[in-house]
Amino acid sequence: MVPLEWYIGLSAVIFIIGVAGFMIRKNIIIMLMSIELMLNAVNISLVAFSHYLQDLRGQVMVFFIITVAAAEAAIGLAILVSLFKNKAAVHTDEIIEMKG
Amino acid sequence: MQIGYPILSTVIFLPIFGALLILLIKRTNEGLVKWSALLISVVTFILSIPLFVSFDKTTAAMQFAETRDWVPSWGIKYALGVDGISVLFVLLSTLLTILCVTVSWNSIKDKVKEFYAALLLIEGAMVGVFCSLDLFLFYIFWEAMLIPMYLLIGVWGGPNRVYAAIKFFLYTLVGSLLMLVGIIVLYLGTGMSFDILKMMTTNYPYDIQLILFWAFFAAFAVKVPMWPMHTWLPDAHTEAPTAGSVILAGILIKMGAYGFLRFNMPLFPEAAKAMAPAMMILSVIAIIYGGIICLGQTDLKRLIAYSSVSHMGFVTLGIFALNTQGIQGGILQMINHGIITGALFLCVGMIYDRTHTRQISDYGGAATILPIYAAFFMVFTLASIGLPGTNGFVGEFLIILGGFAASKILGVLAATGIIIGAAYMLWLYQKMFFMETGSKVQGHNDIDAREILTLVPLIILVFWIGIYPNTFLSFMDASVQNLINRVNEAGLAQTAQQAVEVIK
Amino acid sequence: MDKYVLIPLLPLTAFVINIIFGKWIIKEKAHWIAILAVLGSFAIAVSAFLEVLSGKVINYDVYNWIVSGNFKVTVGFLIDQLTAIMLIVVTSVSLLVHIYSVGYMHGDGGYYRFFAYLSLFTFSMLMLVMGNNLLQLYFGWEAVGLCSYFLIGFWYEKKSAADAGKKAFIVNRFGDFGFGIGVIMIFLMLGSLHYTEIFGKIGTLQGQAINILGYNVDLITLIALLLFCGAVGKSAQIPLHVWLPDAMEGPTPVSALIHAATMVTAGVFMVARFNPIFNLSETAMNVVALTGAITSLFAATIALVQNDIKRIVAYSTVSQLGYMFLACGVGAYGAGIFHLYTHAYFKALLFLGAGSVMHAMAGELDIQKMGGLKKYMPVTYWTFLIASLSIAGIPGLAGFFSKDEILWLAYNHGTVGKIVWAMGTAVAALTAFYSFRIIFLAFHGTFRGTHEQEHHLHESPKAMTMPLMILAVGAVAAGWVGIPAALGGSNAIAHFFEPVLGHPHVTAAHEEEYMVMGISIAAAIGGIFVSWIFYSLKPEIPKNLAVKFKSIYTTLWNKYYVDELYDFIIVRPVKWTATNILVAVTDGKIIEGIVNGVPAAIRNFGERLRKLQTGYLQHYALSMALGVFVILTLVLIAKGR
Amino acid sequence: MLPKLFFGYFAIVMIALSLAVITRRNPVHSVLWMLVLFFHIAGLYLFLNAEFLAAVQIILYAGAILVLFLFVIMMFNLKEELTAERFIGEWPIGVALGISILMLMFFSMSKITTGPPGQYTIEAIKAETHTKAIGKVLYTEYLFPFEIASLILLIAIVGAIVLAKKRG
Repeated sequence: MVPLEWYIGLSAVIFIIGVAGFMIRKNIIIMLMSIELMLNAVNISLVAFSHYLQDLRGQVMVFFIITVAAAEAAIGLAILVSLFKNKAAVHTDEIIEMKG
Repeated sequence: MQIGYPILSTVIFLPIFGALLILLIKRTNEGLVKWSALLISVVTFILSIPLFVSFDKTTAAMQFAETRDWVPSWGIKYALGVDGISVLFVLLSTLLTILCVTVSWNSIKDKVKEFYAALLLIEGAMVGVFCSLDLFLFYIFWEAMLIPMYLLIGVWGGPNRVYAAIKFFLYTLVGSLLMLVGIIVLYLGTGMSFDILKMMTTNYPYDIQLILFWAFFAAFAVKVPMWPMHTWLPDAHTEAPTAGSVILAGILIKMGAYGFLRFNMPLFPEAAKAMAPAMMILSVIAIIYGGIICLGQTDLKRLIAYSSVSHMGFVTLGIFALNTQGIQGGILQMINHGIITGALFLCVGMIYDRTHTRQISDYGGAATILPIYAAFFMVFTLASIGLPGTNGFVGEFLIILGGFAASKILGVLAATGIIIGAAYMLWLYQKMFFMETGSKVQGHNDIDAREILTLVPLIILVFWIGIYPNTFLSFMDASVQNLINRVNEAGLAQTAQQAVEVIK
Repeated sequence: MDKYVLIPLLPLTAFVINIIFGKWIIKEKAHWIAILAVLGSFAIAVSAFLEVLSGKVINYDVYNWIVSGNFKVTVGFLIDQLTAIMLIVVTSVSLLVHIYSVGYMHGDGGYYRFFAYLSLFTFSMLMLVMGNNLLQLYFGWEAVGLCSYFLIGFWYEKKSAADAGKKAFIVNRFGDFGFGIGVIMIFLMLGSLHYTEIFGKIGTLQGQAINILGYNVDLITLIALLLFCGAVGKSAQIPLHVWLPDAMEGPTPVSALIHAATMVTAGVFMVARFNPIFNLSETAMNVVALTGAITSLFAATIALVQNDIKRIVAYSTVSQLGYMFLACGVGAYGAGIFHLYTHAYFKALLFLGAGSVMHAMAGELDIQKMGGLKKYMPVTYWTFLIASLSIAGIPGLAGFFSKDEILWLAYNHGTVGKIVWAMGTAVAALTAFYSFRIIFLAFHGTFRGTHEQEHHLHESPKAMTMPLMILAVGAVAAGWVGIPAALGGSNAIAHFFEPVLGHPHVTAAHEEEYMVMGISIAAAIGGIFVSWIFYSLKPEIPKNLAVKFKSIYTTLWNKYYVDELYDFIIVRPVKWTATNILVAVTDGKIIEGIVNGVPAAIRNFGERLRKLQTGYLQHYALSMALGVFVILTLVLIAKGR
Repeated sequence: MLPKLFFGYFAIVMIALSLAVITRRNPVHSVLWMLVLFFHIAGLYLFLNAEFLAAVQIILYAGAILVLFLFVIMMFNLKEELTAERFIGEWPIGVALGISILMLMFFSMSKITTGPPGQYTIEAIKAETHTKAIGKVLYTEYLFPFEIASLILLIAIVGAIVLAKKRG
């Protein structure tokens, strides 16, 4: 039997890769993908917990997360499209209107 | 004394709802906006008259009281009521609002409906401040008043309005925040209650009293404004539109002094007693400083603003003299100052509408061109310098009497303020109305019927209070006596309580 | 409601009617309302006087004016012997001045306004003298000051007039400052402001002292001197005399009524009214006597060299007021009021005569440019001459009796009395000199003005000469009620005043009184004689003297530089402080500096903080991650323990 | 031993794939690597007896979301992307922070204590079939959140249309 910690460790590593990807990439598409990565990492740990605790609630959570992820991807990409239309930019260093 | 409607709530919320109603009127229909603002303010005034007529002058208790639970879990109540100290201010507020509406009739041309809505909102909040018997409610009204006032200065003001508005806002906000801290401390100290009446009978330990006294002082002293927190006033007055100046001078700055009477003294009597000499010294500085600085002014509104500093110095001097004449004189002088300075600002607004200049040096010889206006201005000038027979005299005399009884030196120094007052007001009058006619004054019409009607009520009050002040003084008798007893006996009660505890 | 209330109320009504309707409806008929009102007041005043004469004293309250705690003041009237005589003086002079003004002010743009102010003044003055308490006195006191302000500045387009009005008001405020504090002290010490109660209780303060800045000051002396401060201001005594000569900017009838006959005498009236207080303080009495004597001499010397006819008369007023204070200071209140009463007539006459001259000269005031007016305006000349003789103290005329009474009583009042008597006698000589200087320069000799002026010369209309003649009768006969016993009279007026003002009992022999009388008569005649030599016989003498004693002459000509001194030590420093210290430094730099400094520091910090806001998405993400890291670390540390 | 080996394979591949996703210059490559990653995750779900979720993972993520990503990428100018700088200037800080947080996570992992096991044992699920079991929970206990989730999707649809629509 694989210990629970292994799953969580895997999940943590992928999560951090997602975080790092979000932080260091300039391309907004990749950043959105990094978010998906993070969500999936969380999903993995939730499913693992669900399995080990013999409780389906974790999986229900995953179900919701997938829903939200889908919605998020849709909206995020829609924003990206309209951003691209307006500014022809997909790199974060080109979008610095919030500079103080 | 049964009145069929909750009079205080009506007087507070009628203008507020009226303001919302005005916002719904179509922007282009300015006539309707003005007339409905006038109607609302007049109706409010008429509804507030029962306060004057059926007020029971024999008791110091809160009258026309209304109490409802509001947020019971936090001990917040919706409690209103007036006593002899506050009732006159309610009436003054409702009266001055009408005059503000009429004086702005032609001078406000931009964002008309927002202007009148703001004016009515201020009225509601002002009355609310004077009526609240729940500290939480009080604070809400206190702050609520700030926003429309800020807008009044910042939107309809003169060229430097934004600076003035922000200065006004920051000053008062800083003071208010300190008071908020004080309110929270009081709330905890009174057993989770915001009930002002309950606080008035609670004795707090002296150290706490002292801290709270200063916390509340910060809020009120800025409003008054006491020296040296006065520098926002000239800017705010100078930049505000006429109605804004009138409200500011007439009511808003009275709230500071009212706060002293309603909170600082009955809630922290021992601290008030201990701090009274310091307060009186600050007051006398304000009187003299505010007076002398007037002589160096070149701007009409600024001069009157600084004269307010001087006059409010008299008010606080009287209040902190802690004797009957002083406090009654102080309250009366607040009313007087509201009338006189309010009227002076109305007058200034009227001539500004014609000449569009506030520089004193641009004027001269206006008495020839605008004789009726000059006559009105003269009466208010005389009232301002405290000529017997006008209201200014009664207030100032009682204050100096009270101040002199409390401290001879300070009384004498305060009396010099009367000389200075005569000097700067007559200097102003001469520059504006006498001598050769200035080019900017030439060719203007004298004030019309609307403007005369705006000033007449104030003229009547000037002489009414001057000749028969007892109408107004009798309102305060019981409440002031009660207040003085509270201040004087608080120390005794505390010692007695400690003695009892020791025996236990 | 009874008739006494009407005495002040009638003029007040006239004022209200004229000021409200005068501009549109009444216009040129304004004088009717005003004159009728004053006439009514005069009639009632006479009837009140007769009642007082029969021994009745009227004292009652009308209503409660101010009630605050234990402080209670009413509006009420007290008519005793002192008030009664004042009522007669005020209403009669006022009536005559009203009538005179119909002619004098004819055609002026502010005709209705002028009569409205006159009515208001009459009302205020009556309130002042009739009040039965100090605060009402104070009310009248300030109100007459206000009317004086209005009337001095009546021709407000003229800068000098507007300045003079303002100066009068503010200088008076200095006196009122002391007076007001005196009122407050009296209330605090005695618990009341009503005359009867004050005089009843004042004895209890005797011997009490009050500590002021470490000095023990006798309480009664302090109160008396504070009250006297007010009198000094109102009656233009040194050092607050500066406003009265300037007040001549007003129309001449005003100068006659306010600045000669009535308002300026309010100070004397007040000191006399409070004689029970003054009597208790030797120091205060001496101060009053010496102030009066010094002012009297001081003003008389200035009057010697002035050329403006109204200013000479004004300085003569200051001088005569000094006389009245001199009398009060030596305890001769009755004599002081007697002089007040006679002075009202002959001084009003002098002013109205001067007005008549001005009327003829089209506003010219310089006596050096007049001359020989006698033949053009005989009524004016003769009445003016009578007034001058009266003021100089020629026996038989009003001025003689009152002046003589004062000098005689002063002479009998110890050392201080002797000093002030000597000064008073000197003043008598000077008075005669400068009064006749006007006569000789203006009415005798040849005309020195321009041709147009000479062409314009005419006697004044009836409305103006009538009052002159009536006043001339007063200037002659008013004194006959006070003929001293030494001259076979009964000195009726002194006895009339005795219940209120007391009467110093002089035991000296009649011979001594003849001597004093003789000296003052000699002084007066000597003054007239010298004046005749100087200005009629050998006009080159005064010019030579002016050159020879140039420094003295210029000092006198510039009125001892008092105005300049005040300007230098009070007006300028205050204005300088206002603009250069308070506006520029304290408010502008220090307070504003602190006030603006704090927000500026915050803004500065904010400016720097803003740099953190790069707008770069990843920077926010990085800081978020940093935050997560920090919080997690903290949580783990907290849990680990 | 076999499950551990199996897990080891998955773990190594998944980490490698994740790194590939965030480091590839060409977004299309990233998407493709991600696709492979998602298949692996689905596999891991199967391994954990979550057949339904595995199916959803493939259908939804691989089938829908990633396709959406691809579509969007197609709209952009890839040539420019290929020459542009991939990482921000401060990337070492990001990496360092990530590693730090990871260390913290590992450090705190030793403190995990699991609660009491629930009623859904593997046998129970197998007896009822996984889809049915999860459906039961979803439509009873989580009915309300489920409805909300559907609402969120609705809003997402509307939002996406509004945002992406050409302004006009």
